Amino acid sequence: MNDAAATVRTTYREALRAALRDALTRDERVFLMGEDVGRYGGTYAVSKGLLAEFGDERVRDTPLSESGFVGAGIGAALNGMLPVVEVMTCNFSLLALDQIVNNAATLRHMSGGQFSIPLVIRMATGAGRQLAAQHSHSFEGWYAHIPGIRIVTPATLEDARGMLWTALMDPDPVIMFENALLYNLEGELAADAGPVDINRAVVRRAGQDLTLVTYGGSLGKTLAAAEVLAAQGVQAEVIDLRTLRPLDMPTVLGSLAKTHRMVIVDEGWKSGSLAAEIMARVMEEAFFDLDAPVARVCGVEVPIPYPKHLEEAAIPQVAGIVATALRTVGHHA
Amino acid sequence: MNDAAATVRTTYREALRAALRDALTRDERVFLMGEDVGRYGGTYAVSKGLLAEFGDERVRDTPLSESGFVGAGIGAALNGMLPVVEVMTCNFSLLALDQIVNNAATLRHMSGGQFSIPLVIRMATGAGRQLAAQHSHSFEGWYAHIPGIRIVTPATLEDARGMLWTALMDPDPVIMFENALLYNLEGELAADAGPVDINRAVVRRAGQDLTLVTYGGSLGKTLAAAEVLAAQGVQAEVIDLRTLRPLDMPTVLGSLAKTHRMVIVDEGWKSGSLAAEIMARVMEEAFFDLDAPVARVCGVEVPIPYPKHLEEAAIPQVAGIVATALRTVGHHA
Amino acid sequence: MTGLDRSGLLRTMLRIRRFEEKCAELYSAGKIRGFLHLYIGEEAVATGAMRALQPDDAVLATYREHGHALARGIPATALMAEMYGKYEGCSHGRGGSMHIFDAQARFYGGNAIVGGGLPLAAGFALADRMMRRPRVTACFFGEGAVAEGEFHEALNLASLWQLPVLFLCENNLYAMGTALARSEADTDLCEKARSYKVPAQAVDGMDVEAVMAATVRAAAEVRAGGGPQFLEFRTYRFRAHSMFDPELYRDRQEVETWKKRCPIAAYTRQLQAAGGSDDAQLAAMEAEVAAEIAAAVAYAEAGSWEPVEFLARDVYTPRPG
Amino acid sequence: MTGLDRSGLLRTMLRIRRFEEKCAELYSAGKIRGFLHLYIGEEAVATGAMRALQPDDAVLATYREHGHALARGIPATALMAEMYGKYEGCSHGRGGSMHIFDAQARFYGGNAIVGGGLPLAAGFALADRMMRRPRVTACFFGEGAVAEGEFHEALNLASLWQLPVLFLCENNLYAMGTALARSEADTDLCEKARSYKVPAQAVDGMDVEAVMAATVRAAAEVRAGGGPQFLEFRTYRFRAHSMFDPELYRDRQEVETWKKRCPIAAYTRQLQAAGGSDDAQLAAMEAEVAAEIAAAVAYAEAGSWEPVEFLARDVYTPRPG
Ligand SMILES: Cc1ncc(C[n+]2csc(CCOP(=O)(O)OP(=O)(O)O)c2C)c(N)n1
Ligand SMILES: Cc1ncc(C[n+]2csc(CCOP(=O)(O)OP(=O)(O)O)c2C)c(N)n1
Ligand SMILES: [Mg+2]
Ligand SMILES: [Mg+2]
Repeated sequence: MNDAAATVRTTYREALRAALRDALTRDERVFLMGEDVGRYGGTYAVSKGLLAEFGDERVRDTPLSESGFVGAGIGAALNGMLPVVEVMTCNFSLLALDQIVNNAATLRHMSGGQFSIPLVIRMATGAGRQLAAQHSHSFEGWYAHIPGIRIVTPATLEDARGMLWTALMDPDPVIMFENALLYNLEGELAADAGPVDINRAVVRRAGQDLTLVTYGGSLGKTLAAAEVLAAQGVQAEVIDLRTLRPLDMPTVLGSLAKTHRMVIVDEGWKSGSLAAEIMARVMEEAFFDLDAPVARVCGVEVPIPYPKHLEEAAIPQVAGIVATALRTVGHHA
Repeated sequence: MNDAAATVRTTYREALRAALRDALTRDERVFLMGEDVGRYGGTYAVSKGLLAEFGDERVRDTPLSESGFVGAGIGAALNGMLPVVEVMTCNFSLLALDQIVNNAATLRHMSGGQFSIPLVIRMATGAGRQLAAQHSHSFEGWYAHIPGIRIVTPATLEDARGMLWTALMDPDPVIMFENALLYNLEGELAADAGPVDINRAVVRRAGQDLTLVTYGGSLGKTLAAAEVLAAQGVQAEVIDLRTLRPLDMPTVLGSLAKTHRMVIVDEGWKSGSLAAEIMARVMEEAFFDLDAPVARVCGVEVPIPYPKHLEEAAIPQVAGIVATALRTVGHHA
Repeated sequence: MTGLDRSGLLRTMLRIRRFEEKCAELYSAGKIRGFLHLYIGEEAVATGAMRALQPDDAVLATYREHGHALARGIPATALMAEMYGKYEGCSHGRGGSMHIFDAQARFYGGNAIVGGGLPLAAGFALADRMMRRPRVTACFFGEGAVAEGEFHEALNLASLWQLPVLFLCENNLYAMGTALARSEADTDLCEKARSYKVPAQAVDGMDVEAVMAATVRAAAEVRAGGGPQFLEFRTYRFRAHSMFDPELYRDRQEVETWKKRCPIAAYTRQLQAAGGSDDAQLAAMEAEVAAEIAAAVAYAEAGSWEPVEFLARDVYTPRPG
Repeated sequence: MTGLDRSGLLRTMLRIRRFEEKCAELYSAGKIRGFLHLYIGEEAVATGAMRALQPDDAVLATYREHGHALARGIPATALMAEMYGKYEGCSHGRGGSMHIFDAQARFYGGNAIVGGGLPLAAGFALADRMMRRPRVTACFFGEGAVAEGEFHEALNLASLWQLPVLFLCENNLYAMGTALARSEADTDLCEKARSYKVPAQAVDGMDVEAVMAATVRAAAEVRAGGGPQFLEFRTYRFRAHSMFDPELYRDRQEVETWKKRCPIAAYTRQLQAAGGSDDAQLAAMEAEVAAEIAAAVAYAEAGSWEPVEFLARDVYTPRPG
């Protein structure tokens, strides 16, 4: 009975939990560690129930010590484990950045290639829940500047279910950014869903008039914008980057070679954004493919404010994506 | 006797020290705080002698607690002081990043504009002294992603002498990145040199064939490359950005409007570099001015290695700048 | 404690309690959004401690700071408007529940990074010390923050430099779902402070007069130039950590036991027993507080939304020219 | 301590001393570049402490780690090649003086971030504990690191989870130019460890046998599952912090007084007095050590430079396919 069409209804949160359960079951070297992952059930309830299932050695509540327990994750990975470290939100991860940059990302190269650090760090990212300036930022694009780590951003149920194991099998540190608005995303997932490739970007919608490049929490909005555009006769191709470091430029440029126009949607602050990097790569590698300048729809450069209307205005929305896309297809070089 | 030509021979280090002395003298709210700024005389000897001159209240050695004393600087600025906080190198500043991003950069906006934080943080940056992977990185471009702070990068004696006071008079947090290779830079400085504007980029060399954009430790190499290019008949205009956030795009684009070609030289790692941001801005604001794609010469994406030949290979050098510039002027759109 | 304003203490605790009960209601109604951390059960701490402070002292608190804001004198109107995110809020609505600021009250947050206020507090005190101002900086934080490196760095700095900081630890036994014993190898928090040579005292945080007495004493020592002091207030939050918390990590029984020690009920009984207040007075106080809260809600409801065009204001300070 | 290999202890200290004296020379000659932090004066600590470890224990150290590397058994040849930045170095030359690594010796740095190795050490020990391996993780750090938040977080984690870490604090009284009393409100470092319930002992770091005895005892307790231990070794660096340090912050007199307690001279006298070694034996040892160092220099000189095309290797682990 290999029914490829058999699916189950699930959520992004449950898919992440299934991935954690799967990893904890598959390999005794795997353990989950972080603030309130155990008794509380995880701030975003991702790990709910896992403590009861796997015990408090392997589902390990930590003190509030981001630098301490992230560093301990690095040490444990160096010493043979496959740790999954949860940092509640990427905002708090700044407290652990020294360990991430100066140790996790650096030890392998600096030691002449003697060590691998098969560590996965998971963190929530993004705005949209009115949590204001110290809980809402999007640092995944910023982290993508650092050599020695890999950045993944699951945006679908498949990726929420499948990226963790692949990331754990990756010999180097992988940081997984989970957009907090996605946790409640609901849909159908193949009953036999399992690990997925994390090397390639994926075309989530085909089109020939322009390429919309995005990832993570903005994928849904970008797909919605593509529908609005379609109603106006513009067929957008939507690319989900999935991995922000290293970037899969062949997929991005392949689409551009077809559409000649591109808009990038990125919740991070505009200056120095991941969107800027993609624009730079296009400039370097595909300048003569362009029929119009690449445009970007990014986060406004402000700490995210609390009120709904200001928060919405601070990050990419469907209307802004559509307007920018229309301006871009209106251009003729 | 207002002799505008009167100059003194000095170094970048001495110019910084003169600026500190000047600030400490001018305003009793100014104080200098950091690891070994006092008795040791500063890791890079910038503050040598100031302890004897101003006493240990105002030239304050701190324990090794980057997050603690940077946070204390923020608090002191909120409470009426004008602190100058020295973090030995930007590599160590990652330990204080939570305080910088979540407090210094954020408190004003998040409180509805009730507070200003007139804090200056100084840090050494850059490679070139064979200090290897945990002491050699260039994070100024990366910091420039953060709204709420200003980033300045003195590259000349005038700026070393003049930026500090202007930065202290700025009501918001300013981070000053001092490229460690510049400390010994020697030259003539106007005897009456004082505060300088920090709002504008400056054309350090005029030319019409292409624009070279750079800042900080790469300015000297870029000017040297311009000389090599001139010998080959290519007149490069060299722009020193001086302030990385906010960017003075009018000056950059003004030059591009004349030369139509641009190369950016930036010691930071290439992906997600400041160079990428400038390329994105050019794409957005001056795409049709370009006769060739903007190119960049950046740091190779590796932790900086110890041996001289590898370290040199890891960061921009004159030959690479020249080669990229020649490729860029060879291009015709 | 002669001349002690007992009814004032009771009133402040009651204002906090009723304000937050209303907030919980408004949260269910969707008027308040984001995270809402209630202080219910812990009112004696902010109420008693704040009495030791002068107007030009500075206060730093956490994301669980409505009580501190009210006790410090931020009007319930501006506070409630902030909870709504209205422009008339004390942070112009930008901060919300976790980011209460008020320059006039010298109330500097409202910090949602656990431990994030501790280094700031050392800096506030450093400024006062350098300027020879006899001021105190009061820094409130939960026992969970003690595990953060920032706690250690701030206590060491403050003690090393003899800075006028009052470290006020609200030990409510849990950091979200993590019991103190699961977060600290040594659960004696005063010992930890003493390892930085900071004088430390544990205080019954359910007894408003005990809180006040200890804080008055400690603040006087700090103000006199004796360096920092550490107080641990043993208290308990009666409600969930935030509105999302299913409270899987503690027994209902434990909660019920602590609720019997409700600081407001206890203090009311105490005042009644001492003949200091009768039922009519209490009813009048309840009515006044209810009116204040109702006015605050009305003020918030009537408030405006910050124009979206203002979004990028105040990232930087406007400068002349 | 019957069967104690006294001459081995002396030899290791001597190897470290002569190796570093040669490094200082090579630094002046421009063969070694960057920062060079000498351990001269502190040899008894690494020498004595390392004797308590087994081959499958892990060692983490700082940027002042040549002594630890030699005592742990990294060959002088590979170490000297690393000092030169040659491909034959133990980190293929990429790390240099501050970043000595050797997977086979289970020597994990060589960390140039003060305090940066402390959380790693907790993680190493966590892995061993979870895997029920009776191993010890030895983490060396200077007294300056005690002020960093990471110290606090790592000690708390290790104690809370009863992890098999040996915290080995090298108290040489200065962190660059900052004397301990200017960096710690409480200069009793053992007290600080005890505030995390970590058993702590101060040891004369100039006495190699005392260091060894204390570490053997502590390591045995750690290995037996007793949780972490903290040892403070009181020692002194005879040389400047690094080759750039003008030493403005301490008296020559103080340095001279400590030099009289040179661990190598003292131990030599002790062995001679006990009749354990005579002049001829000592001369032979010196000659052997000199030969070893000369061979190391020759090896480094003969070494090659990593091809520049390899620059971007090892940022990521090569993967199949
Ligand atoms: C640095 C950081 N880590 C984690 C969090 C998430 N978080 C918010 S409140 C909290 C518990 C704090 O407990 P405690 O300090 O005891 O204060 P309480 O909530 O009990 O008043 C946690 C873990 C945070 N806000 N900041
Ligand atoms: C996080 C960090 N801050 C500052 C420095 C600069 N620095 C290098 S060594 C040192 C002194 C450390 O002193 P200690 O821990 O006592 O070790 P010692 O050098 O005495 O062996 C300092 C401040 C650094 N490397 N890392
Ligand atoms: Mg608590
Ligand atoms: Mg020391």
